[in-house]
Formats: sequence, C-alpha cells, structure tokens
Amino acid sequence: MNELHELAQLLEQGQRQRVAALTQELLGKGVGPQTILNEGLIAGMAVVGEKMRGGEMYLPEVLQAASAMHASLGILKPHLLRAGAKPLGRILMGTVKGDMHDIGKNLVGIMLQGAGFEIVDLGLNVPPQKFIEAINAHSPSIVGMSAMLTTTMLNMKTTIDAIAAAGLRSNVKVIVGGAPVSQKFADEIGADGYARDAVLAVDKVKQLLDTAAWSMPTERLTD
Amino acid sequence: MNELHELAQLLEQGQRQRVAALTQELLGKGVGPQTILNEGLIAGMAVVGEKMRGGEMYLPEVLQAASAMHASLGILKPHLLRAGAKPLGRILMGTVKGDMHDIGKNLVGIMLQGAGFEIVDLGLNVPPQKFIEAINAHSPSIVGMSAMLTTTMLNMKTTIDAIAAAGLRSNVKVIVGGAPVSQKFADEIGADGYARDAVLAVDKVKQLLDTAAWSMPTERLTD
Amino acid sequence: MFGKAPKPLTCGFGLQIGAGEVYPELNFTLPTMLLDETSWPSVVSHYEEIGEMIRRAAKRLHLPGLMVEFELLPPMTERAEWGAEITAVLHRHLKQAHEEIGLPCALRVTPTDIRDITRPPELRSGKAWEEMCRSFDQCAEAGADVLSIESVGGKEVNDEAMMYGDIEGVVFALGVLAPRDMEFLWNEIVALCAARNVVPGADSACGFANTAMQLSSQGMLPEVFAAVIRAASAVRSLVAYECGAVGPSKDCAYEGPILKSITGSPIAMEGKSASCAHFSPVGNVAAAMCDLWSNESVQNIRLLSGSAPEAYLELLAYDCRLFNKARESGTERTYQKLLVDSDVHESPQALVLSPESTFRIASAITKESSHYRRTVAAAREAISVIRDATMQHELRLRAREAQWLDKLGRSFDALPEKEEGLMKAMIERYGHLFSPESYGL
Amino acid sequence: MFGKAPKPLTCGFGLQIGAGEVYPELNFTLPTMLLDETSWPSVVSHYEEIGEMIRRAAKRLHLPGLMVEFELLPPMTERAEWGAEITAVLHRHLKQAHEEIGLPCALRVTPTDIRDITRPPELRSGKAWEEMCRSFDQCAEAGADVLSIESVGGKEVNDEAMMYGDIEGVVFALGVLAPRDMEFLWNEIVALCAARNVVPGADSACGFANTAMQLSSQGMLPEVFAAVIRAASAVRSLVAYECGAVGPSKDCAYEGPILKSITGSPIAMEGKSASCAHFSPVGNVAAAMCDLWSNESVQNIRLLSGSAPEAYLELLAYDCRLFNKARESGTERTYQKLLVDSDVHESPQALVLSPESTFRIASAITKESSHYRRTVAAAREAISVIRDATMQHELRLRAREAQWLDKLGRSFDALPEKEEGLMKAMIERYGHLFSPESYGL
Ligand code: B12
Ligand code: B12
Repeated sequence: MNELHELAQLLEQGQRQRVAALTQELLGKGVGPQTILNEGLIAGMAVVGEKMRGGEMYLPEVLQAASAMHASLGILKPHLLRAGAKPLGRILMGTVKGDMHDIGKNLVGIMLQGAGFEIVDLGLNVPPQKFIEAINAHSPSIVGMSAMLTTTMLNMKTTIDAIAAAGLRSNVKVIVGGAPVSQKFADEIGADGYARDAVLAVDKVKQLLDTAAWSMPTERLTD
Repeated sequence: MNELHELAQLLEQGQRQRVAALTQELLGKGVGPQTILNEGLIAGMAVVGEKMRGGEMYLPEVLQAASAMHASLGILKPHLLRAGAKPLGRILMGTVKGDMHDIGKNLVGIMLQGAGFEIVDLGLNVPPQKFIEAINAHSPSIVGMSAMLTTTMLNMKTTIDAIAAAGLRSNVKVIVGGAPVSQKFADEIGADGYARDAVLAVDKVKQLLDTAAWSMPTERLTD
Repeated sequence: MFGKAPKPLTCGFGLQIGAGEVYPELNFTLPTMLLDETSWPSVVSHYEEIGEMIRRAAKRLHLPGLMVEFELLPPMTERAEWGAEITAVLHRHLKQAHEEIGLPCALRVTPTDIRDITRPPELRSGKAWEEMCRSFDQCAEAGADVLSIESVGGKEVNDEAMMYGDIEGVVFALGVLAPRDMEFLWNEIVALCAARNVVPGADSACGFANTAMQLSSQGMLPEVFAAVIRAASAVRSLVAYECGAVGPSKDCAYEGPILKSITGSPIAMEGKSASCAHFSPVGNVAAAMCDLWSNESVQNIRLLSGSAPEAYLELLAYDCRLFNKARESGTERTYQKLLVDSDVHESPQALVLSPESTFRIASAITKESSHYRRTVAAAREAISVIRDATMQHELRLRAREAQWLDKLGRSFDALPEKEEGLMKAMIERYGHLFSPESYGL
Repeated sequence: MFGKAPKPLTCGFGLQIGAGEVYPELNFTLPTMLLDETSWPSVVSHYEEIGEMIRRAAKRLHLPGLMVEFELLPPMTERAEWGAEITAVLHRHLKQAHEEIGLPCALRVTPTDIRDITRPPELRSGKAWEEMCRSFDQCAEAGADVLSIESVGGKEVNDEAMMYGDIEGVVFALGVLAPRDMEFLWNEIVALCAARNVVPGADSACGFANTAMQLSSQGMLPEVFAAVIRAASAVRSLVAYECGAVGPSKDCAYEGPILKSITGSPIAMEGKSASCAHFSPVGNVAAAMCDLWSNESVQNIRLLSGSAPEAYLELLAYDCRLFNKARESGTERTYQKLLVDSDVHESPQALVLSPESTFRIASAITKESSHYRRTVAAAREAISVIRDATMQHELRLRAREAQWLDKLGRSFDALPEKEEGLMKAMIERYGHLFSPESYGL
C-alpha cells in the first residue's frame, strides 16, 4: 500500500510534521495502527538502520528520523494500547562514580531512545546508592553503566554488588560499556551484557529483553 | 696482605689452577680459612660483580671466575667447617610443565651456583608432582620456577598450591621468573620472590635467606 | 618542519624542545584498579616502577632526550597531595636519570579539568575550581616542569550540538563559550606558573575534536565534519598562547600544527604511536610538524617484552631516530613528504593536518580578530581545503561525505557576521546546558 | 630493497609478496590462562575475536594486503586437532575479509618444534616427532597457506656453548649439528607441503641468534658476540631453501636479509614493531629489506583503544604506508638509508643487518660450500664488517666490546679447516647434551 511506503520515506527523511500528519490521515482512513507501525514506521526505520550501518546516514539524520517516528508513535500509542500492544522497557543510564566521560553514555541513551525505549539518564559520576534509588523509583528493566577510566571501571562491579545487596539484582539486567571495558571484563563483574558501541548496544538490549510490538527491528537496524 | 690481593686478582682472571695452588700455599702459611675466604675470594668476586654490572665482564668470564672460586672453596671447605662456618642453602630449579624455554632457568641456576649455592636442576616441562618429590628428596631452602609462556605461567600457581597441599609450603621459599612474569603476578600466585634477570635473582635469593659465611657479597655483585 | 620551532624552549633538566631534535614524550596510566586510600600505596608503586623503567630504558635506547607526562586521574586532582606525591616520584627519577646518564629530560604534569563534575559546569568558582587550582599549585611545587590541561569549557554544549549536527551550536560552543573559558582559565594558570617559575604548556581541544574523531570512527559522524571541527577547535586552543602559554602543546591536541604555525611554539603530537590509547586516521601525517612524539597513554601492564609503557617508549625512540637522522642528513623534506602523502589521500581528517593545510587554516585564522570570526574562518578554510583536494582528485570522498561537505559549506556560510547574531537563539536552544556566569555572560 | 624480491610469490587469497608492496604480518597469542580441555572453548573464542577484529581493522585502515601468522602453542601441536581447529577459524575470517572487502591476504601457520621436550632431544623419531608431523599435516589441511617453524636442532649445544663463550662449541652447533637437522626436517616439510599444495615458508634461528640478542641485552654477552652469532646462524636457516623452501621467511628470523640476498625469496621482518614481544637494538634497520613487516606477537588483552593485537596492527599498517609511498614516489633509497643510518651507529647488532653488511656476509657464505665452512665464513665476515666500521669511526665500541671482537677474531681464525677437525673434541665436550643419531652421526 503506497501511502505506507510514503510514510516510511518521509520518516527516513526525518520529516516530523508530515509523518505526523500522514499518520493521522491513515488512521482516519481506517488503517490499523499495527499496520501503520509495521509497514510504515518499522519499515522506514529499518532502512535508516541499514543506511547508518552502510555509512549512508549519520547520527544527526538518524536522530531526525527517530524524532519523526516518535511523533507518529505518540499518535499511534493509544490505538496500539487498545490493540493490546505493550510498550518497550525502561532503561536506566549512568556514568559510574568518579568518571566524567559522558558523551558515550549519552549516545547510547539517544540510540536506545531512537529504538523506542524510555531512558532515565542519571548523568555522570553516579554512586551505587543513586543507581539503587533510581531502580526503586523507576523500576527499569535494564540498567546501563558507562566507565571510561581504568580506575572507575571497577565501580561497575561495586554497583552491581550493591544492587545485589539491595535485593534488586533479579529485577534488572545490567549492561556495561566504555573504552577500557571488554566482554571478558563484563563477564568477570557479573554484568548481563556488553557492547562496543551505541549501535551494538541497541542490539544487546533487544536481545536481553526479547522485545515486542513497538520495537524498531533493530536486528535489521544493526545487522 | 698482598698475597690475598693476588688471590683476588687471579680469581678475577679466572685462573683456576693458580687460585687453587695459592689457596693451598696460604693455608700452609697458616692464614685462616675465613681470612682467605673474605679477603681473597669474596673480595675478588666482589670486583667481578661490579665489573659485570658495569659491562666490563660478561657471563663467560664470570663463569670462569666462579669455577676458580669453587676450586678454592673445595680446598677451604673442610677448614671452614671446622671453623664453624656453614654452607649456603640448596636451591631447586625447574621450568614448569608445558614449557621448554630453559636457557633462562639454566642461567639463573649458573649464576646462583657462582654465588656459592648448591643447585638441583629438574630441567624443563616439570610437573608439580616432580617438584614435590624433589623437595622431599633434597629438602632445598628455595624452589625456583621458570615460565616463558602466558599459557604455562599459571602452572607456577598450580605448583605452589600442590606444594602447599603436600604440606611442604612452609619448608621452602618460592621464587619465580620468566618473560611474561611480573612482581604483581608473583604476588598474586603467592610466590615469595620475583626477579627480572639472573643477576637480580641472586640478590633476591640472598635476601630471602639472609646468608652467611660462604656467600659471595652479591649485594655488591649486583648493586 | 618536525623538530624545529621558531620559538624553541628549554625546560626541566636541560631539555631543548623545537631546537632541532624530536624527543619522545612518554605517557602512561594505571591498570584496572580502584583508586582510593586502600589502593594508594600500590598506586605509588606503579609510578615508582615506571620511573625505574624509564631510567633503565633511557640508557638501553641511548635516548638523546625525553619528556615525561603525568596525567592526573580525577581523584589525584581533587586531592592535590596525591597528584603532588606522584609528581615528586617522577621528578626524582628524572633527576636521577639526568645525574647518572646525563639525560636531558623534563616532566609535564596535566591535572584533570574536574570543573564539569556538576552540570551545568561551574567554571569560575566552587569546590572543583578551588581543588583544581590547588592541584596545579602543588604539582608545580612538587617538581612539574611544564603544566598543561585538557579544559572543557564549552564542551557541554558542543557535545550536544555535534550529535545533532547543529553547526550554529558547534560554532557557539567553540567560538563563543570555549574561548571565554580559556581566557579566564589560562590567565590564572599563567600567573600561577610565573609564581612557581614553571613553564605554562598549552591546552588541548581533545574534548571537542577528538570526541568528534571518535564519533566519526564509530560511523556516527561524517569524517568531513570531524575534520572541520578539528580546524575550528584550534581557535579556542590558541587562546592559551594569547594569555601567555608558550607550549609545548599537548600531545592529544592534533590542532598543534595550526598552533605552531601561528605562535612558533613547539608542539607535542601523537599518531600511530598512540595506537594504545585510541585509533586514528592520522597515524603518520600527525608527525609532520612535531617537536615531541607521544603515545598519549597506556596502562602499566605486562607485555611479553616488558611493561606496555616500555614497549611504547621503544617505539617512540626509534621513530624519533628517524626524524633526527633525516634532519641530520638533510632529507627531512623527503621524509616529511612521506609522512604526509601516506595519509592525506586516505582521509579528510588527515588532509587538514598536512603542513600545507594547517598553514592555510592558520592564515585564515590570523586574518580575523574575534574568536567567533576566527572559528568560522578556520572551519570555512578547512572546507575549502577538502574541496580543493577533491577537485584535484587527491582525495576521494564517499557520496554521503561529499553531500555533508556541501551541507557544511552552506551552514557555515549562513552564519551571522558577529556572535551577537547567534547569542539569543543559542541561549534559547542550549541555555539549559550551560550557566552564563561561567562565561562572564 | 624493502618490498621487492627477485623471486616474489603469491599465496592465500591473492597476496603477492615481494612484488613491490610491503604488507603487515600480524601475530598474536593468548593472554595469561591455562590451556587445557576446560579452557579450550575460551581459547577458541579468543581467536574468533581476533578474526573479527582483523576484518574490522582491515577495512578501517584500508589495508592493501595482510599476512596473518598463527603460532601454535605446544599443546596445540601435541594435539594436532587443536591447532587445526584454530587454523580453520582464522582461515574462515580471512576468506570472509577477501570476499567482503577484497582483501588480499594469507595465513601462515607455525607449529611448535616440540622435539626438545626430551633431553637430549630426539629429533628424527619418537612421539614428539610424530605429533609434530601430524600437526603440520592437519594445519595444512585446515587452511594454512604457508607453513613455518622455529626449529631447535643444535640448540641444546649452542645454549651451553654460548654461555661459556666457547666458539668451537657454537660453530659445532650452528655449522655441524643445526644444518644436519635442518636438512632432515625441511626435506620432510617440503614434501608434505607439496602433497598438500601449501607454500613451504622458512625457518628461524630464533633459538640461537635471538637468545644471544636477549643475553646481550641482559648484559650477559657482548653485543659483538650476538652480532656474530646472528650472521653465522644464517647458514643453518639457509638450508631450508636448499631443501625447497621458498619463503616468506619467519619474522623473528633477523637473518632474513642475508637469506634474501642469497635466495631472492621475500622475507618477513620485525623491529620496533615487535616491541610488544621483545626489545631489540635493531628497531629500524630491521625494516630495510623487509617484504612483510611484523609485530612478532602480543597477547590478546585490552588496551585503551581496543585489543593489543589491533593496536599493533594499526602501527604496522602505518609503517607499511611509508614503505609503499616511498616506493611509489621513488624515494625508497632515501627512506631505506634513514632506517639503516638511524641504527647502525648505535649497535654492532644493527650494523650487521644493514643491506651492505648482509650482502657482504651473503657473499662470504656463497663462496664456501660446506655448512661448516660457510658458518665460519659468515662469522668472520661479520667480524670484519664490525672491524671496518670501527676503523672508519662509524661505530664506537666500548673497550670490553672491542677486546671481545679481537678475541672472537682469534678464535674463529684458530678453527680447523674442516668440521672433522672439531668432531672428536666436541663429542667429548658436549656428547652428554645431544644424541648423534638425531643428526645422522
Ligand atoms: C574525548 C576524551 C576526553 C574528553 C571527554 C569527552 C566526553 N565528552 O566524554 C575530555 C577531554 C574531557 C577527557 C578528560 C579526561 N580523560 Co579522556 N578521553 C577522551 C577520548 C580521547 C575519547 C572519548 C570519547 O569521547 N569517545 C567518543 C565516544 C562516543 O565513544 P565512547 O566514549 O567510547 O563510548 C562508546 C562506547 O564506549 C560505548 N559505550 C560507552 N558507554 C557505554 C555504556 C553502555 C551500557 C554500553 C552498552 C556501551 C557504552 O558506546 C559509546 C558510543 O558508541 C578517550 C580515548 C578513548 N580511547 O576512548 C580518552 C580517555 C578515556 N581519557 C583518558 C583520561 C586519562 C582522561 C583524563 C583523566 C585526562 C586529564 N588528566 O584531564 C580526564 C578525566 C575526565 C574525567 N573526570 O573523567 C584516558 C583514560 C586512561 C585511563 N586511566 O583509563 C583515555 C583512554 C585517553 C588516554 N589513553 O589517555 N577525555
Ligand atoms: C629464544 C626464544 C625461543 C627459543 C628457545 C630459547 C631457549 N633456549 O629457551 C625457541 C625458538 C626454541 C622458542 C620456542 C618457542 N617460543 Co619462544 N621465545 C624466545 C625469545 C625470543 C627469547 C627467550 C630467551 O631465550 N631469552 C633469553 C633468556 C636468557 O632470558 P629469559 O628466558 O627471559 O630468562 C631471564 C629472565 O626471564 C629471568 N628468569 C627466567 N626464569 C627465571 C626463573 C626464576 C626463578 C627467576 C628468579 C628468574 C628467571 O632470568 C633469566 C636470565 O636473566 C622469547 C621472547 C621474550 N620476550 O623472551 C620468545 C617467547 C617466550 N617464545 C614464544 C613462543 C610463542 C614460542 C613458541 C610457542 C613458538 C613456536 N610456535 O614455536 C615455542 C614454544 C617452545 C616451548 N615448547 O616452550 C613467545 C611466548 C608467547 C606466549 N604466549 O607467551 C615469546 C614471548 C616470543 C613472542 N612474543 O612470540 N622460543
């Protein structure tokens, strides 16, 4: 259906207004929200993902497309809910205590947001206690920690241990990353996942909570 | 007394026969064995040590001097024993299981021998059990292990643990070395000492068993 | 030309920088470990071990000279005594090396810019600011010969603007905010150095341009964008010199060649030699004008030969032999050309670092007076440098890179004549990220 | 000249070696860990990780070509399946790199010479010998493009002789025992390669000359002795070619340039690029004639940029860009001269590796016919190379080094005309260390 194809293209071009408008129009025409989501938004973001991987699209453009998608999602949301689809998980992000390198963490957050997740950013220099409080306050499904210094990366372990001590470990999955971090290190400190960059981070998250309905097909986005 | 000074010089030149002869001669003249040892041999080997450090003498020459010293020591030994001096400790050396790099280990053994220690060389590819049997058989005061591969260095730990399990850990001091080994690693596996090269290895051994009488002054030899 | 700077300088134990020879600048850091009271003794032992290694290796490698950099980690800055203690340790070893083997050497100390621990960062007062000043002072007292910093004023806005590809925001961060902070910060540092009789080295745009370089290497930003930010970032780094800094510039300040051709001060650079710290598309060309050749930093861990810092020191030593032999034999032009030509056709980021390009960018900068206009001019010149190379088929850009180059060209041409024209919009767009007081606004 | 060999060869996925370009040869090994059934899965994952890294980095660095070496660790040789499994993993990744980005590449596999697990070593039969043969065969089947080895025949005597400075013993080991083993061993390897249609690379005198180099760097042996052993060791390495090996020689075979000027086959070399594996006084000069430029080996551990193997691959890539750009621009002679002159005045070990010196040593070798006389001739020529340099004040030797040079001169002149003249005495002196049957004696 070529209006859906048009939606996908507008999305890819990051045309926020026109994407929103066309979404409304389609709903008006009685096109199902799930159809719009799958054949319009998801299809569009899939192309975005491929283009990013191929170096045909860069972060600024991806962010535009993502914001257009969110405009449309905002409109579809109530309809989807009625249709019984459930939103993606919530993710807590923070750079660990003692570390002020935050752009990497921010980037991961943004990409996850682009993938339809809800992000709670605790900022930088975040002590274990603050992570714990935030887990209690926001009950996220995933906690993401960033560390860029050899002398702060062990604070990821400290934090994981503190979360466990607080009896919350089973409530969340923990992913870690940062320049000095490796899969081996992630395993050693008992994290559930590691990713080398923001794009792979999205893969990893999707993999950890095999997500449903509203997800962009980041498998495609990042293969 | 310039005959002792002569002895020292002959030693330095590695003149085995003449050193032996002069030793006899001095004893005949009633010079005390301790005096001959201290003012002749020890003084001579001290110069050797300095020269080696300063790049003025190399291994082949040091080995010649050492053999001359041993010739003289052989003669002095009974007299020293009567004079109540006690021999230096015995040292077990081996390259650990899985490793065939042995020249470093051999070199350490040779230098320790030159320093007056008795060496029991277990060769290469030595399994923990063999170390344990040798400890029981030779009751050494020190066990030296060499490993040159990242994939064999942990056999040093295995061996130390096995020695402990056999209830022999308190009987011996353990020193380790080899290209991939570091002080940090030595500490981690519970060794008593580490040295970067053969010369420092002698220092380390002397330090571990603060040795008496027959020792060459390797503090000087290696400062 | 590498090794020669119009304004050479001598520091530490008779180390002459930019007077003809290129010397290694060795950097190192701690392995994975916690840094606190409990671990402090082992922290010190790491630096002791490195100090001993340096004395041993300097002799083994017949080093003609050596600069050592100690980059403080945040806790060592917050607790001035800690940074000073390590400074003293390294100073002691260099002194000994100088006495024992006559090694000309010096110690560069780089406290951490910890002012962005609060967001928005409080740059001109407050706890972090005071701790940082104490750190500079005590490190100087403890034996630092050169003081440097990788300052972050404006970064809070630049990070965001870069990610969204907002040129106005990038220019506002690099051309308006950053220079204001640099001016305030470096007047303080220069005064402090004068009081302590220490050399005020220079600053690094690491937080701006190297972040961009990393982003592009991750496929997040086009290389042309990173290249343009590199050029533009030189203007804020230049401010340090306007305040009295004399170099040598920081190794991670790849904008160094631009600074060198404007100020004549010697520069430290890093390229393939810093493959332990981060990868880059400028491995050889970065060396074309260097006076110090650095490895940026590597953990003090064990390799098969010895420690990682010693392994990288050997690399630096042999690279420096080539620079110096080339000069000695009068073939430095040929060698420099090799360093340049081997990279510039592979990447626009390499292209803008060539002596030719950096000279063009430098002239574009000096033609202008305000920091804002200089920033824009530097960026525009970088763009035309890349354009020219593509037209002469000396550089092939992928389609998307080429489109971005045009996009950038248009955006930079569309900028207002004066920063005033940007202020209002920027404060609306980014006001939540920075505090005007921190920039005297 | 680097990059050009009279007898270039093509192997693997279209990798042309010695045809003009110099390519990186990447080496890597496991981090500190036990190697047994339990750890095997994680061993495999290390090599998988390295394989992926290679594909990523080859693209990032625009590599024009790449040789990868897999050096088996002893258990991987004893258990042929293990070595073959890793060989297959790396082969798969190279195949993929070739298909995806058209990377010309090849895989060199080097089983361990495990025959000296018994002392005296049993070289021509027995368990170790059979395991080693199986390892060669299965690695070839699993995807090796080139097979090499660092063989140890004669080492058991050379180790001892070197330490005691016994020239007769060294010559007996290098000129009598080693060549005999090489002949036996390489006839087998060449036959096996023919059957499996794999390139018989060459051998390395690592166990002789690099041990000497390390000993001298530890102040145990004079540098001149190590330099002479280097030259003399070329003769036993040459035997591989006499049996049909075609190169590329092993990276750690610093005698490569001598082999290249005699055989015309391309060589792999390592210098400063191998600072991760061992230090050396030949960091630059080692590159003067290389066709492949290697890092010898580094553990797969994490640095700040990425993995250590990736960090060293970046270094190799940029060094190779310089070689190739120099050739392309016709300035290779100037660059080669820089590489040579920057080292040869610092160390006799560097001196004997210069193109000029290696050519002289090569001619001295070819003038003689027996392995014994060639070994003596190579050593004598190395001695006069060093003498000439000292006389022309191009090399300054410390007093003790100079004395040793004379001592060596005398000892080598005093040697008998034929090996027969040495046999009896040597068998008396070293008979306890080696078994005659292993050498067909
Ligand atoms: C730019 C930079 C800075 C900038 C900050 C940039 C920023 N906004 O964060 C400035 C100049 C401020 C800076 C300061 C310092 N830095 Co700095 N910095 C860098 C550099 C060169 C690049 C980092 C960067 O911006 N990369 C770009 C981003 C996009 O990539 P990223 O951060 O790696 O994040 C990606 C991945 O790691 C991953 N990821 C990151 N987090 C997470 C989290 C999760 C959950 C997941 C799944 C994935 C993930 O995805 C991200 C996006 O793709 C690195 C070098 C390096 N090798 O990384 C040094 C580096 C990290 N810094 C270093 C040092 C020493 C410092 C200072 C101490 C220097 C000083 N004395 O001033 C200070 C300390 C600052 C502090 N208080 O923490 C060292 C660390 C050494 C060590 N001991 O560990 C490094 C390695 C450089 C070096 N080798 O010297 N630095
Ligand atoms: C020469 C050499 C060989 C020779 C052997 C020399 C010999 N006779 O032992 C040969 C060619 C046989 C060889 C073989 C191999 N080698 Co090898 N070898 C080397 C090399 C280049 C030098 C070693 C040497 O002779 N040094 C000279 C001696 C005098 O110094 P040393 O051994 O370090 O010993 C001194 C100190 O370490 C210390 N020390 C040593 N032991 C002890 C013990 C105690 C108690 C103390 C206090 C001190 C101490 O004092 C010694 C004297 O000063 C090293 C590189 C390096 N970085 O060391 C690689 C190296 C050790 N080998 C290596 C490899 C991979 C191998 C092989 C697997 C290669 C192959 N596929 O064939 C095989 C395996 C052999 C085996 N089965 O174990 C790797 C190890 C990689 C890893 N994963 O750990 C290295 C590091 C080289 C590299 N980077 O590739 N090797």
